[in-house]
Amino acid sequence: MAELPVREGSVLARTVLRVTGIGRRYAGIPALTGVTMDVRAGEVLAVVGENGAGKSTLLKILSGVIAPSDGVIEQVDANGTSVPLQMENVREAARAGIALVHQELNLAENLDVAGSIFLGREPARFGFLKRATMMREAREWLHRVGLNVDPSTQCESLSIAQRQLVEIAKALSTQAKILILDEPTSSLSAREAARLLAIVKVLRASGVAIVFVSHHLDEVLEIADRVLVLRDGQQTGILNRDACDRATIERLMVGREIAAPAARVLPVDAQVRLQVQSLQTVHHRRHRISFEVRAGEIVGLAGLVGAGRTEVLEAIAGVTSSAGHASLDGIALTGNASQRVCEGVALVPEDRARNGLFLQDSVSMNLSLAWIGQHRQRGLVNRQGERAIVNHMISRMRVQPPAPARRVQTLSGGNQQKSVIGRCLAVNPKLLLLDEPTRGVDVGARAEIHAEVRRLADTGSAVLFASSELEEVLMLADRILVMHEGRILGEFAARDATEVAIMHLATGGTA
Amino acid sequence: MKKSLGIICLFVAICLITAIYGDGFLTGFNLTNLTQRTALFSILALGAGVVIVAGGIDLSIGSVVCLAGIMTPWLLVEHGWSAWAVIPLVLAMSATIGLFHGVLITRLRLQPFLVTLCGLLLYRGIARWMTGDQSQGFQGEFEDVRSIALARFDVPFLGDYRLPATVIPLVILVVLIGLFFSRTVWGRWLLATGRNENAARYSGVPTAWLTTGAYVVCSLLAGFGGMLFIFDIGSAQPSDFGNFYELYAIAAAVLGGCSLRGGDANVLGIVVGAATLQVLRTAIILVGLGSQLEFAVIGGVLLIGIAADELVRRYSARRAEQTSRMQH
Amino acid sequence: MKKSLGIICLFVAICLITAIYGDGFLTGFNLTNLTQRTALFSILALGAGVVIVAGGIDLSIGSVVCLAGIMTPWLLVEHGWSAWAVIPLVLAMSATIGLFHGVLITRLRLQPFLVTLCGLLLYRGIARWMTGDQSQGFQGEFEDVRSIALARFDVPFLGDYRLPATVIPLVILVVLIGLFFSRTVWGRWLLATGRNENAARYSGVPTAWLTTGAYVVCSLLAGFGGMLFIFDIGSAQPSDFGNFYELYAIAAAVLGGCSLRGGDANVLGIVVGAATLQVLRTAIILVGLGSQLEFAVIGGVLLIGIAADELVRRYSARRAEQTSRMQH
Amino acid sequence: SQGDLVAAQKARIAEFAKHPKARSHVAFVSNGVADFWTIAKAGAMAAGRELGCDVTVEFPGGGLSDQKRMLEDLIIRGVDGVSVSPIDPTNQIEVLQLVAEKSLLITNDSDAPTAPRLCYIGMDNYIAGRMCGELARAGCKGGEVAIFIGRLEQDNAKRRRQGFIDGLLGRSSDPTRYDEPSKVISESGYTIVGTWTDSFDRAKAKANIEDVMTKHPKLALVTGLFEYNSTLAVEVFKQSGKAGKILIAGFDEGADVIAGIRDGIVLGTVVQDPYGYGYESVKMLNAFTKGDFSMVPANGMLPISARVIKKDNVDAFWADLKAKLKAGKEAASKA
Ligand SMILES: Nc1ncnc2c1ncn2[C@@H]1O[C@H](COP(=O)(O)OP(=O)(O)OP(=O)(O)O)[C@@H](O)[C@H]1O
Ligand SMILES: Nc1ncnc2c1ncn2[C@@H]1O[C@H](COP(=O)(O)OP(=O)(O)OP(=O)(O)O)[C@@H](O)[C@H]1O
Ligand SMILES: [Mg+2]
Ligand SMILES: [Mg+2]
Repeated sequence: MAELPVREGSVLARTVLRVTGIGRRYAGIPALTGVTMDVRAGEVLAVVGENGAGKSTLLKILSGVIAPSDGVIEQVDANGTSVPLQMENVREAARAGIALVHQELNLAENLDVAGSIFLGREPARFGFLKRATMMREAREWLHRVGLNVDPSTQCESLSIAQRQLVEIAKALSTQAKILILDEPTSSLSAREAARLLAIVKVLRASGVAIVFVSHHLDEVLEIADRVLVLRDGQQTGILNRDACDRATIERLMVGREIAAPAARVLPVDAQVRLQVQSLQTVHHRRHRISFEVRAGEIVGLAGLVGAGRTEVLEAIAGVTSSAGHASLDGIALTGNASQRVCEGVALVPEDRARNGLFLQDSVSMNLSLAWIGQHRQRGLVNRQGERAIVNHMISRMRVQPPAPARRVQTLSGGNQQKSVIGRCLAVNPKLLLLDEPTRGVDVGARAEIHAEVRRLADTGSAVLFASSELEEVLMLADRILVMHEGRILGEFAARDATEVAIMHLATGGTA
Repeated sequence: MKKSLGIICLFVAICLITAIYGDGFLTGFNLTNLTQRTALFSILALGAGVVIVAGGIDLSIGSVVCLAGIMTPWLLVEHGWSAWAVIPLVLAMSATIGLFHGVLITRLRLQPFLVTLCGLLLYRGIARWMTGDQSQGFQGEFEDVRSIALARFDVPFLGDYRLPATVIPLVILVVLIGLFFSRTVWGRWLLATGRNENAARYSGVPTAWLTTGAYVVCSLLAGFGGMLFIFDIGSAQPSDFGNFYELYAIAAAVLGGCSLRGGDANVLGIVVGAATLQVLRTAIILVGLGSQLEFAVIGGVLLIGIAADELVRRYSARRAEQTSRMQH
Repeated sequence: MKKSLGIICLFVAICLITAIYGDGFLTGFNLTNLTQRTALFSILALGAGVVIVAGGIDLSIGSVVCLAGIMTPWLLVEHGWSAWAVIPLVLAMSATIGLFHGVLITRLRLQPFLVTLCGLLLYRGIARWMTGDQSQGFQGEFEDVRSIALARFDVPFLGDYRLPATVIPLVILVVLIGLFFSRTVWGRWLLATGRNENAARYSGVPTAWLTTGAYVVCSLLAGFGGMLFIFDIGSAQPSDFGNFYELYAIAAAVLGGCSLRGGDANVLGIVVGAATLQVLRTAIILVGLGSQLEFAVIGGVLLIGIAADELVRRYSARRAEQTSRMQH
Repeated sequence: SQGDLVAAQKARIAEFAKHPKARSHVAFVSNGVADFWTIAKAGAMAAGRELGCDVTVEFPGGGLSDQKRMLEDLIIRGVDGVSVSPIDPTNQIEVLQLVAEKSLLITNDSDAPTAPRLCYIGMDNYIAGRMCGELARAGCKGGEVAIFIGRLEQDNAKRRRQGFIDGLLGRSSDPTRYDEPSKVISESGYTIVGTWTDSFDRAKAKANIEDVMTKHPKLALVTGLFEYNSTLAVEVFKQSGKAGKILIAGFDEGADVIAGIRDGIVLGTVVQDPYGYGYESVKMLNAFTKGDFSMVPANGMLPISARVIKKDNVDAFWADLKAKLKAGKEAASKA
């Protein structure tokens, strides 16, 4: 069946890559088994599955980052003849016209944006860089992905979302025949994400084969021509576009229904827990921010990339310097991050690889780091308690696989995120700050994380979170603050908020 | 334990070879000497290890050994101070040096390599200037104070092996540092800081304090070690006392399994690493190779040792992979 | 340029102070000597810089200087070989040493610190063993070969300042390495590799080759430098020739703005860094401070210099922030 | 105590008289690594070959602690006698006592009068320094003088420097006198502008000479009290066109210094007899193991005096040294 060209829109969808029985084991334990599929030109193949289902593993194999333990990958040319690919490394894959955008960011931060885009493929004559050409072309690609920075900016000074866009520009600029995107939208806000989807559509129309991973089923439903569903490393089905609907995909993915969140009832006049007055952050000194969060309240910060939400959260947590005044339960928050943690503040950082995780250490160490400080007994670690809380958090957060001794590096992206959130929830903070809490987390797990956050709020803690997904903001927040270029432009109660109204403010419109 | 298997094998192999091809390796006198030297260098290496765990490096160890070691007889003999004043003073000075490094590194965010390299030059320079380049020694006196390093205890059933007194502080330190890393919150946090300072800071670990503390401990142990060294040797020249000791200390720590990327602690491994270096140096004389070859042999054996360790590790990983694949 | 402003200021300040308080700083003779020494140490520091940019470290520089430097007269004088054979051979040997380091580091994935520390011991050991600890020199012969390092050129309008020949290879190296990092694709790749090896590898950069290349260049320059040193000095003793030169080289590179994190290249800064160290050493004699103070003064001045640099940088960052705020 | 240890060693030698050792094993330990010591090694090896005994020679490269370690390890190897050049005699009593306890101890090059050593083989560095100073005084009638020396910590270096100063200034002979290295001494027409050390870094030693020439453009004479200091002075003066203009009073027998004497740019040099130190040490220790104590003079010092080499005796000296070195090397390679 795969031999037959499939008509799809105006382009002939021809198979370019055939994958048969691909599997991968880590230290003997299978992460992926028996995936058989084909990748077709002019088609978007979405890969979906829960956290740890094996999506990234599959994509890394396709792009030569890791080698498969079993199976074959064949490249199929225009005549239908197939050549087995020996993809030992990335360069082989690049030669075969395959480009990958990694789930985790991978930029050499000392290079400028143009240098990062063209790293490994710089326009050159006799080894000498053609700088002007590079800048010009880089500017074009940046324009295409909608990133409005100068190509000579150092990557160091870009925000996460901007870096993600640079990575996307980099992949696009290879003009690959097969473009593989691992959760490209997870750190983008709605506007950039929409722009990316538009680009993907254009590429598809021009005959590029695209493999796309996302936990946002709306996106998947919007652009996918076919959907490959993985569960526990096994392929549970390939759905054609017409057979795709949310319920089917979710059933194949999870094997159970996802519970809808119960409605929350807020106490009417709870006391103010977090009070922020005239906060000035380093990169937005012009504006002063004031707001408050009450006990049991969940407040969401909405805004576009670079609106300054991360800075506000980090300033409250004390990890970056700021001017102004913040107090918790009437006691001023001064001092550095560690003092604030003692006073009951916890932060889930935006950049988990850099600021959240100890990648070479165990899940247990990552989960218990803050807890052991809070429950120390004359300076000693309460080791029994530690074991108990780790097991408790693993099951509460549904970290997969539930092995406390596993190195966090070997967990899938979503499970890494759960470990960071677990660490903060374990200490029952009085004020929980979350920055993009469910980045890279699957639908089911997201609901569970939301439930956990709500449970914390129900015990009287204050929660302040930032998210670039309006959907999440609307789902989780009791009250929404909209930020634009370092200012709070408006405020909504959750029940009054609409996506349109929020977007209007977030883009600088007036209330 | 598993992490230090490689270095333990290397250690045992060197001991065996020396015992077979050399003279008198297994005599009580030699084993006593080796114990003493291992204890002295281990104390430095433990300090180096603590800083390495914290993700830093301390190149000033040798110079702190020199300054502390030179100051002790200088104050006792030249200036006639009492030992009760000198020992606390020298230790306090060493700790202050560490504090100074720590503050420059954590507050001013200077590079540890550069700060401690300046320290390497500075403290030796101070020692040379203070003493006018004169060697300092106890001139046969202060037997009581020197017995801190020179006392030997008889051990039943071990023939003429006599346990050097320096083993006492070593054992105390190994136990304390071992417990620190495995049982205390700050030990855990120091490990975390070494692994990913940002992540540690974001989760509320007082990274600046801990890192500073690590430098204080390192310099303190270097100063303490320097004092024991001079008690042991009796005199020293400011221009070469302790030269390259930082490299021996760091090498012992790294051999013992502390990666320079930070976050790996292996206290027993450090001691075995220090012992390996000392046995190697002795082996060269006992086997009769000639002192010219000392450097070449130590360098060569270490290189072969670490390369073999890595190859064995890979091979066994591959074996494990294969057997588990067959089971599936 | 902006990055090296701090070190340039430090350099100018030291020169000024020495010119004011010392004797004869501005004589042609002194400036000629300083140029020569700066050129010699800069060549080592450039090599150290390349490895540091690649995110590594090379502690064996001093020992390679020793081995290459000792081998040259040993082969020429003791064994009577021709200079046409000796020079290529010694350079080839140095490059091979670098290749060896590179392969161990990239293929076996051993830690650079450990590998080159073993190298530090090994190559000096080989030099000592080869020569039986006998110092090697040209015994007044080979004037023609030695003129590679000893020739001086008259410069119009500069009085009795005479340009040392070693400036020629230095300038060539600075231009080549400068162009390499700023203009060539491989230079960029090396920069990327140094900062984030994974990112570079995922982009298809042959990181293993580049890193190996960096170690080859470093050892090659160390060997070349060693040869120039011995041409300049005339004789050397294997047990101490080149001791601690790796620290001087690394310090010059780091002072010049190459962070040990890797990925920062600043070729001119390296040369200024090396010059600063040399002027400092001379300043001690010209100002008449006495050799004992050398270490203390160099260490102290460097420490103050880097701390001041950091403080000024912070202060100006804050100023820039404030002015930009006012404009808004 | 001291006397007991000496007596005990003598008793052991008396014991050897009854049961002479068939093939003895003796050790020679230097105070550092230098050409001086390789010549001594040649002497020790040559003696070992002649007398049919095993000789181990060790050069401690890392100062006092290294020397201590090597002595301890040699004891473990069970050597019959040790000749050592103690780096810091006043402070090394314990380890020297240990050697005396377990083996037979003599000293060479620098003495340890308070240690239980049976004999000292060598010369007085103060006297050798004086010889060098007098050589300079004879060749240079006043002006600025600079002293270069590897390091000043060790006892023999201090004595040599003091001897040079006293000899140059024509002072009375008093080995206990001490002039601070940092002080400028102006006396009887000479100005000693300073003493510079280099910790054995030759590039630094060369830079020292150059920088002192910059600071003191009117230098009349320099002395290099360690071998390479003199060699480098020759080197630097040739390179900067000062050869013959600034005079050199040399120490030890560097090849360039010898050539400099022939060319007349070096006044002369004071040479010790390291070969003799090595040779006589081994010979004496070997005699001990046969129960023969007769080589030791009554005052416990076997003098091996220094000599001044000038233009008239330089060629004979050089030829003799070459021959000795060759013989020593052959002995070492056959051992
Ligand atoms: N280096 C490794 N060593 C051991 N196990 C690994 C390693 N890398 C991945 N795994 C395991 O492989 C499985 C699949 O991981 P993968 O990253 O492919 O998941 P994913 O579908 O991309 O999940 P997510 O949505 O969270 O990104 C996981 O169980 C993970 O723990
Ligand atoms: N280190 C930095 N250097 C320079 N500018 C910075 C730096 N960090 C942040 N900024 C700028 O500050 C602004 C606010 O950034 P912040 O990360 O707080 O925004 P955000 O609303 O959280 O958006 P994002 O979704 O990108 O995280 C952005 O314009 C960003 O470019
Ligand atoms: Mg993934
Ligand atoms: Mg953000």
